[in-house]
Amino acid sequence: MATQIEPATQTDEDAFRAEVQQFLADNFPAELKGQSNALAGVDGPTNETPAQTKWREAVGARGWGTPTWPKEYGGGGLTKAQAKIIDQEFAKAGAYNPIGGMGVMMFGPTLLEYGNEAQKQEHIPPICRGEIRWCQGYSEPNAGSDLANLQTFAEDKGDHYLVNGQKTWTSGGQWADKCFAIVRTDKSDKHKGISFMLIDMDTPGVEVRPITMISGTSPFCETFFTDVKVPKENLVGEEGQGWTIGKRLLQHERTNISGGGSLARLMGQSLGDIAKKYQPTGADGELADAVLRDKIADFEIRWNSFLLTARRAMEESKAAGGVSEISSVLKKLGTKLSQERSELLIEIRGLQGLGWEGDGFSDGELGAVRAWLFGKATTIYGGSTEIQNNIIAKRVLGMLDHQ
Amino acid sequence: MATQIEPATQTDEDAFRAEVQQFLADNFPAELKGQSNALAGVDGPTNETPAQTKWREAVGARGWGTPTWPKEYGGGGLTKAQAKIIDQEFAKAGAYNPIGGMGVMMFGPTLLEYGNEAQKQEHIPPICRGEIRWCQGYSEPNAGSDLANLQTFAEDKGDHYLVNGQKTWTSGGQWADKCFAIVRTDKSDKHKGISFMLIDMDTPGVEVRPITMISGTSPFCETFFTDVKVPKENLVGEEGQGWTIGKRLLQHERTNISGGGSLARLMGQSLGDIAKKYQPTGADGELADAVLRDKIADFEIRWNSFLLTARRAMEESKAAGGVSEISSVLKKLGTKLSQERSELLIEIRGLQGLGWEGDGFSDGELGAVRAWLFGKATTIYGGSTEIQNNIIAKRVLGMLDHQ
Amino acid sequence: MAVLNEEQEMLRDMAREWTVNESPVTEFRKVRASGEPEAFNRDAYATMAQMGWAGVIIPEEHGGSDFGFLSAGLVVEELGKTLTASPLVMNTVAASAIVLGGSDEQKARWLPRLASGEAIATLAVDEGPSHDPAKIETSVSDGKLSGTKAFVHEAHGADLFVVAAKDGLYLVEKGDGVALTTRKLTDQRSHADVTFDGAAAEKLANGGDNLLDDVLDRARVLTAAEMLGMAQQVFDDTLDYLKQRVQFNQVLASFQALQHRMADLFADLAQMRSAVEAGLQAVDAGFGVARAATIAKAEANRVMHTMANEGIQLHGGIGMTDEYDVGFYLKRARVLEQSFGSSSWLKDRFSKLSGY
Amino acid sequence: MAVLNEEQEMLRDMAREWTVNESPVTEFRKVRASGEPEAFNRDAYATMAQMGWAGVIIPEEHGGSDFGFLSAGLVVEELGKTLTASPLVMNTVAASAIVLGGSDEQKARWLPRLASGEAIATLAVDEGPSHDPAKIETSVSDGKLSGTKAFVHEAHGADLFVVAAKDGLYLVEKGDGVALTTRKLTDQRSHADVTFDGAAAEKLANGGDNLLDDVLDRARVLTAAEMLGMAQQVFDDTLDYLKQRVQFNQVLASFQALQHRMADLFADLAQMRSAVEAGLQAVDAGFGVARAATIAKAEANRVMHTMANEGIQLHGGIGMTDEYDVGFYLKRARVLEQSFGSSSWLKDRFSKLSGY
Repeated sequence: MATQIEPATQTDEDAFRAEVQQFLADNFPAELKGQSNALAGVDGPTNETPAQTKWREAVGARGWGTPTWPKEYGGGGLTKAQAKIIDQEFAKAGAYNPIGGMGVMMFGPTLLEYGNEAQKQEHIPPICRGEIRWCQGYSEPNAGSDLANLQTFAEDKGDHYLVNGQKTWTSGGQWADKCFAIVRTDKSDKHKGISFMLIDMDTPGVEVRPITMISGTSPFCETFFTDVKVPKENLVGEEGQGWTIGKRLLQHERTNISGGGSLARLMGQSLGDIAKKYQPTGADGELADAVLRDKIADFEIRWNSFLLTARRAMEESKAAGGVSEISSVLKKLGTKLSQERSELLIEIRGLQGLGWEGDGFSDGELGAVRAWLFGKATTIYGGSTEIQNNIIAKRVLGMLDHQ
Repeated sequence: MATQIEPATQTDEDAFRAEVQQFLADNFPAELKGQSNALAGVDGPTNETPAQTKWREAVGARGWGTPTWPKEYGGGGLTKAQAKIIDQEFAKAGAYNPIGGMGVMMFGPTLLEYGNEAQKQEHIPPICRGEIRWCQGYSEPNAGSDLANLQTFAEDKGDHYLVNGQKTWTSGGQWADKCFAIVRTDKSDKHKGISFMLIDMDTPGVEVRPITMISGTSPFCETFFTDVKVPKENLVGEEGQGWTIGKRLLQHERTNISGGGSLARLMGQSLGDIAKKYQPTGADGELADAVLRDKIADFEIRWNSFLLTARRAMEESKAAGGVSEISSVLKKLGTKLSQERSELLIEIRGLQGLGWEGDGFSDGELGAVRAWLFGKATTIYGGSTEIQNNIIAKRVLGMLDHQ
Repeated sequence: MAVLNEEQEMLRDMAREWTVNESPVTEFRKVRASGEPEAFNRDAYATMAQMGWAGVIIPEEHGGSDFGFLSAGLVVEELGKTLTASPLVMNTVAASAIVLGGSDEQKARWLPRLASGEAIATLAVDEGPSHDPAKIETSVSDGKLSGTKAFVHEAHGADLFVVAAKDGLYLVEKGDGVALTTRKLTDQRSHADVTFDGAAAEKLANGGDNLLDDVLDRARVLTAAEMLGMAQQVFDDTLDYLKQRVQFNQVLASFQALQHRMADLFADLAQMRSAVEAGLQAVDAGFGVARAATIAKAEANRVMHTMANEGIQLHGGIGMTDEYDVGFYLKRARVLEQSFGSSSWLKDRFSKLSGY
Repeated sequence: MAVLNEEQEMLRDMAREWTVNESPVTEFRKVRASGEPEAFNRDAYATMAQMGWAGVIIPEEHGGSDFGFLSAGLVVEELGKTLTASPLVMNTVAASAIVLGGSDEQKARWLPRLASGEAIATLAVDEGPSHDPAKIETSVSDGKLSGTKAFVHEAHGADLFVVAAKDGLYLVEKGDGVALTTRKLTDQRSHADVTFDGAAAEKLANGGDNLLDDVLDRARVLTAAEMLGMAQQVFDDTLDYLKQRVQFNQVLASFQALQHRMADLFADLAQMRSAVEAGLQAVDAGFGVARAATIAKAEANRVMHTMANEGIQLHGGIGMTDEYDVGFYLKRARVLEQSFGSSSWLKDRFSKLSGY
């Protein structure tokens, strides 16, 4: 029986941990310690240094940036327990995961589920190696929360589709190599007329125009398609299955936005500790402003119970299998709490917490301001809070439609 | 020209003030100082003491309980400025206005506007003398916020109507002499089939059953009408005009619930002063619990700006004439704030603020608990907050219906 | 819902079945109508004890099942749903004090009787109307305890009081030197000011310096569990009502403004459940108890407060009547909110525990 | 809207016409694009002064119209609606300090120039990033003032600083001993840390012990008036947007959940307007100023905070773009919220004024 067990699980935990440590010692450039790189997020271009390239290639070659994805497509083929060990050891060494972006967070898992063999062979390995950047072609000027209203049309031309229309909020569109998009292939049915397809961003007729946000950054684009030829083999699933596939992908997005991706990053930073750097403290080291202290505790308690809720959802969905129905609740709560946190930071710092630029502000202070402003989007994109409320009321609570 | 001026305004303010003072000296029994009596509210029976009777009759004879109502129907025929003087002088003397109840607050003003001469002659004087108690026959088990859905039917029998049906939330129904009711006279039109009529509570076929509330009190009844004969002359306005008249009356109700009636009573009592009796104070007499102090200030600031809003609405509506469109805003804000105040009182008093009965609690503490519980109704009756929100959105802001 | 083991699932199912069938809110109405100050049904409590619920956190050697606090919380949550009036929560908390701090003799003497329901115990800490364990004046000299405890829960039915004095926790039996003054609160349950006037007292000498805090944390998580059941029930009842009640020719559940409020409440309830279950689990794990219990009770206070108010408002007029149950939840909710830590007290403690 | 007299109505109408036609938000965009640290259009300010707006609270004998603060607030509200960048608020506040506390010579020297727009003044009080007039270290000896003031509004354009020192308010002209360090905030307006190093200072010797408080209260009500205009505009723009934007085949305005949120905002805005107008009127009446100004700014903070957030949220994605105006209101709102009293500071003051 033992020979039936997957190779990865033959190594016991300690041995695997040692393997990871050795890998880090061999491959992680010391100069990158404590850094991260932009491919993991959606904003900013990647101008890799040689060390960064080396590190990305090393991790990509092992598939360890996507540790639980199948080995046959370039993933790590590892168990969740092993993936956790990689996380832990990378964190200890101050090493970042250089393989990220929308390909890893959203598109990859969806393609693994719905793509055909040829598509998986073609698209998954470059994601695992961090060579390709994907962007999302969902929203349109008149199809935001109401995605089913999308108008971008893909006309059947025999061996290819001819795509015309406009997308907006294309994350990182100006830096992306490829775009996963939902488009209309049939104008007669709102939902069943939608298909999911993959579009090369350098195809003639694709144009992007970055959008400046209130935070001053431009992580999104408007994307225009004019007679763009998309080969038939770039259709994922069947024609008309785009709504189903597209929604599935959104569940992955929601889980990420709600904090799945950023929980670990935020957990360590207590607002109370930050406040103590800006505000006077009393004899026992407590914040002298009792009202502010109460507000911070109020927030931190709710934040903790949100983290507990995220953990509980994970445990329950593990038991039940698949993405939890509670993802709407987590998205709604997590984004609201993150926004509250940003507002509290301003209250703690006063005008020092509202700096736009200049030497008078630390990088952390300026970053917090940009994050405060950009964070206003988290309750809008990935299904606005209003949409999540509709989903909770109708699908989870069984309240009828208001029509 | 001077001879054309109304008698009341011939007296200048000081003279009138002196007249009121003299009246008080002559008529107000010292033993009633600081008391009030139940007819002014909607809850509880009136078992008048001889002194209370004497005082009611004295005020009623002058029409000073309804000072601005026309003299010909038993009102005071006074100006608003004079009415204010009465208020002030009564308050100074610790004297209550013994003329109150739903007749004064809601029914009287409406009848003065829509009633015919005979109806006004019959019904207004007893209200001015505080002799008759009115109750409201509006809500039904299936017509609460959706009043137009009412089913109580008044069948035309020539010289009278035959009324059958059930009303609920009849305020003080068990103590009332008469009821102003909206009933259906035409089943074919939801709104135009409604009429406004007056029903004697001692007519055969009228039965009341008090409803016990969560506060332990029973200020409301279910009222059952079984083949109740109502003379035709008790119809107010035209048949089918009941919706218009009934809504008008609700505007008076709303203004009263929102605080028009109780503003003066509440204004003097600062939560901060109450808190200082229950909570430790610091060196400067300030509340030692800075968080509670902040909460109280937060409430008191919003309460003050509500009072300012009520005053502004009055000034503006005086300029514009008639009941202000902002009455929905005042109702919504005033009721919410009163509820918040009750909750804050509990927080200030701890378990001492949650007493149900017993010597361990002062009358003030017990009264506050009952008021807290009963006060939950203020955002439900008189048009719930949800209904007010609909009114504001649709009528004031011009947002379309969701159908 | 936390992932449960088989024993826990059985226990919860049994509790659910019993409360729904044998102890619906009509049973609480009977208790209220009886007007007895102890305010619970002795027969029902005997049955509960027979089912083992009084001994869930008591070691097997002393007649309990030692299932732990998560298990006790499951039972208490179900009792909370139907507002079952019983001294179970307080008895469990008082028993935990003996488990943590009692001598072998004290354990042997009391725990079997508390587990079997033969005797009932409660906890007496606060001396004013707001929770404040730092302000205790009660003192003991020569084995005689004197002081007055305010608003002691389940005082009337108690045979044994676990009493906080300046220098620790003491066991005091009812009887000489123990006098009760009933304090009837909105929840119509048993509360009394208890005056100890030189009452015979035995110290709980083990359990260390943090014994009082440890016991209070157990009171917090179990109270939070009761509130969780109450909040869940108010939510479920309200949702049912909205799905049935028709206004303007539509069921209320179809109005988007109400849908979004229910979505808010649902999210709040999810947070409350996570916090409460984590509090109970922390007690069982013996790790991070103070912090987890503080979060549990704070979230219970916050969510139950809103849930009770929204429950009334969304029920409309009928929710205001004594005939409907929702008002009872409101009236119990505020009493529990003020017990063993108001929100403001809990936030102060959380700040201290977090070092700011 | 308060009941206005004819002069006030004319003033408001004129301000409304000018801002809508001559100073829409595109004008603020130009100011921002220019990158000048003083961050306002000198020509526009000259026009405003010509229209008499810089002298609304200045006595007629010194070149003003003496219309009072309610009138000044009407103008400032209109300027707030279109985010018109100008030193008008700060100049008015600084002028009020001279009106209240200046000698005849000081008045004669400065007020006509401030009223005509020939010179610009501002107020420098706080020495840290949060408003706290009780913490002033700046001191004067031998007519030389030294100290550093933080985040002084409209510092770059100011010819004259009204500076709070330990023992009172002083006039300091720009020039020797006055150095600015630009502090660029989210609102892209003029803010600077101003260091006074032995700068020549003249005391405002009249006005009594409460001069600083009196002047700050004027800053509070005028800032609140600016916020009122901003909140009104965000509300109006959001309502317009909801009435136009179609989703799920319906205009957004038809969704009940959004209708109820707009009803909440409308009620909030009504409260804010009442509080702000009462604050301005109290200054004119000279009665209950401290209390009314505290309420005005506290309500302005509260409502503007929510209005800005809801404005963005209800605009959806486009509200997040620099191309739309609503983000500018958010970025200005927080700066004003933190200036001349955060909500927490104002509530503390209100408690003190109320004796608890």
